[in-house]
Amino acid sequence: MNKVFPSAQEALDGLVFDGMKIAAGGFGLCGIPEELIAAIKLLKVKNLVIASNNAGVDDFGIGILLETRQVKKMISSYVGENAEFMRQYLSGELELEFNPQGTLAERMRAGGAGIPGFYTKTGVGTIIAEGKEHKEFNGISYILEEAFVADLAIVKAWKGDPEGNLVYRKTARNFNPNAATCGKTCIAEVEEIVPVGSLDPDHIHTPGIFVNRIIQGEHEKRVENMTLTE
Amino acid sequence: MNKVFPSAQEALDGLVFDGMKIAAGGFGLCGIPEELIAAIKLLKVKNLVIASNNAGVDDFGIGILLETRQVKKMISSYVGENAEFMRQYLSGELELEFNPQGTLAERMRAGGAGIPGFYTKTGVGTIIAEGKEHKEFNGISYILEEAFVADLAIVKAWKGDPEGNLVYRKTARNFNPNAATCGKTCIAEVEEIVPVGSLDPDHIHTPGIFVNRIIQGEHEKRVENMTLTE
Amino acid sequence: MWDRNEMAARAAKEIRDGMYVNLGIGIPTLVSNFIPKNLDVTLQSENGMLGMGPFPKERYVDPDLINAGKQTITELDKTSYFSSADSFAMIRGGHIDMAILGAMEVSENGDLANWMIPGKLVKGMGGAMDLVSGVKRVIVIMDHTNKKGDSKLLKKCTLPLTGRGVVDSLITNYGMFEIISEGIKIIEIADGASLEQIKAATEGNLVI
Amino acid sequence: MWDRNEMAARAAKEIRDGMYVNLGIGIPTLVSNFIPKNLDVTLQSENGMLGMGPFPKERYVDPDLINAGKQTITELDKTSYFSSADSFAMIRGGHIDMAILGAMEVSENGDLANWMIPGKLVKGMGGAMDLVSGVKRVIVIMDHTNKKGDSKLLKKCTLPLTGRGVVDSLITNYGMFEIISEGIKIIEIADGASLEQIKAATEGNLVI
Repeated sequence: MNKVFPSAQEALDGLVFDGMKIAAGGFGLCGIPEELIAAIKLLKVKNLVIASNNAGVDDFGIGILLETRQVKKMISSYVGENAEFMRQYLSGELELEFNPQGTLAERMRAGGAGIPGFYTKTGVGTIIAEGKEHKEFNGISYILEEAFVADLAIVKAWKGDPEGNLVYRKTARNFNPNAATCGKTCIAEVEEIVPVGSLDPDHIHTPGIFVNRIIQGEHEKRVENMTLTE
Repeated sequence: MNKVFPSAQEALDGLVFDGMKIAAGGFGLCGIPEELIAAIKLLKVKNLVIASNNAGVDDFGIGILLETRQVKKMISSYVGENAEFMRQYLSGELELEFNPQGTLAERMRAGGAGIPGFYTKTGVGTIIAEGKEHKEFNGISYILEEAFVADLAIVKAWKGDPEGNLVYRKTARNFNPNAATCGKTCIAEVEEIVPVGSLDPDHIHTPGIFVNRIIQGEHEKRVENMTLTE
Repeated sequence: MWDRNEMAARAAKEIRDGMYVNLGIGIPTLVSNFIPKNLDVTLQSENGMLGMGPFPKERYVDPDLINAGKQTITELDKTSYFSSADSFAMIRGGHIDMAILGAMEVSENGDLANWMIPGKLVKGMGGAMDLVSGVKRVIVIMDHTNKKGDSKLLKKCTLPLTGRGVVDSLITNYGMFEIISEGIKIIEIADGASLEQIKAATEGNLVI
Repeated sequence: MWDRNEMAARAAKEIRDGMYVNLGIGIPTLVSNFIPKNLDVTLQSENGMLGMGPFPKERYVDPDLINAGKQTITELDKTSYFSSADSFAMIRGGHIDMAILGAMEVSENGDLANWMIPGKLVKGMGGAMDLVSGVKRVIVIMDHTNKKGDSKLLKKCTLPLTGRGVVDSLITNYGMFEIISEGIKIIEIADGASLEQIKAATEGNLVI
């Protein structure tokens, strides 16, 4: 199978529409699908609902879609790095649903795994639990969290092959494998497309079945918080 | 950290007791913890409750614990290869809880992941669903399945290091990574213990945190169903 | 009347280019022999493999490489391996396009029984319940009648179910059928079989 | 009175050989500087890493290698990487021995507030809610009072909670405390601090 597309914009062709739900991989600015985000900006789709752990910074990552007011709602665990986000949120222009980080990751995994809901202790007794079903298991209280299914998943990997098999690098893996599974369609951008057969089958992180389209990109890979020793 | 033990029997020291719950990796006779099963037989613990996809054959795998009547109950998805199992089950000596294969794997994962229960469509409308809570999500009916937590997980990997990091090989991976997470303690047996640092950190399947003890073993790796081309 | 190979060949005609397919044990395994070479089809094996290759020559037998029927197999360039939980996440999550399975009974509303004969056969459902509830299209291959000549296409299954309303299509020695809301619709009659034969051998409601 | 480093050093004394530990952002990050070299401790970073190494020299900076505070870090021989879902399976499943976190308020029954000031600070809880509900032992490091001199050890938290009854131990500039069923038990008083000072600065029920 050859799932390779020549560019992010071509890979997005026919897959974007106003009001769509998007799941994006990445943690902070690490392992984010830079080119796909940039292409979504160019395509000018609006009212996006985006599940992504963070919202980028003002001029990079998901942040660039906030700048253009393309985002209606974010589902995130932490958005502290984005001043424009704060402004839009506090002025009521932007909806925000906070999910605990592990709950967000598990909601994506569940969405991809045909599990419509799961119970977790995370958030019990907090505002996160308000309005959610509570249930006891062995005398301990848990809340029901529902799966997240996206119209489109956008992920960034290190290497990929034309079958869509993906390998991630270090902590740039993060939400990407989980996001990849929960999209009705998934586009992966990679640093290098390698020939089929060159990835060790024991070490493929995302099997090709989850990936519909794949592009090779140029990645800035911006460092958010450079911290050095000495 | 050095989690290496000299033998299966020494690795089991202090961890086994009558009536304990065990989660075992393996699919058929592929990727089973051969030496740990043999050592459990020698230790003569009784009334075991074992979650394992299959029950081995009469003289290999979990089958050897059935022969000695050490097993009180099996939680499995398929036990068709074991005549002694059939005999004990049909005569009422052995309890059996059938779990759909995916439900069993997910129950183990959930047990390791702090998820006490999850919903699945698998088994709805069948005897598997009897007595289980039903719940609708988006108009579709699902059943609640509960996590499986074991007193001890026994798994087989290909390579492991003294930190307990594990790498599996081909389809011998199967239930092993899931079983490893759901044990209060986990013992891994591997074909080769390699020095810390020799496994690629991007390609470790089971991080050492899940493994308490590790042994290097000699594995028969019996083929259950040799099927050749031509 | 179709034999085992003809049934498998008919099932193979349902497979489209680019599909991810799971084949059950028995006749469904034969289907892989009939997939046209020009189609790019990926076979999933629920014990944790995507991209299943053919059976090996003897010198390539690897005990760490088996399919869900515990048969020795080979890998391909595109192969990937994963855990059982990940494999069934793939299956349950609806990522597999088609499953082709054997059956003991199918009802006119698509109920499937293929895992248990109470008091007789205690083997287990394996991955069948997950497959039928998760895979996009479920095709059953089975003989139209049992050894006594009784219909296996029933109004209502008599055996414990594998799934309720899960069968989409059905291939028997008499032909190809589809489960629609009105019942079992005849799509194709096998060479040498007749409509009258099918009517006589089918207990469930036939739609002609 | 302990300063930031002394609080971090006191927390480090709670760490035992062989532990898996998650350190939060801020003062908790300093704890790693005080873990005795003879202890074999493994640091988890919830963005998907076990076996976190120190900050890099400039030439080893790798944008693909950051911790949960988005700081550049390094790997060790024992390091492994995994997805966010797997990372929180590890956390939620109780496999991490200890989490050391910062806080805004702690109540006498161990409630923790450390993620939100309504109308003011909208950053998010990140992984904090998962950590406090999943990790075996939760230690909080914070100043005993806020800038206005009001106690942060309260009868009841005023801010939205991160978790209910989740704090096991507490380290402040005044000393080390444990949450027991009767309230906040004094374990150790910092050099230069007095019992009277602690009493005056603590709103929640103190157990002496």
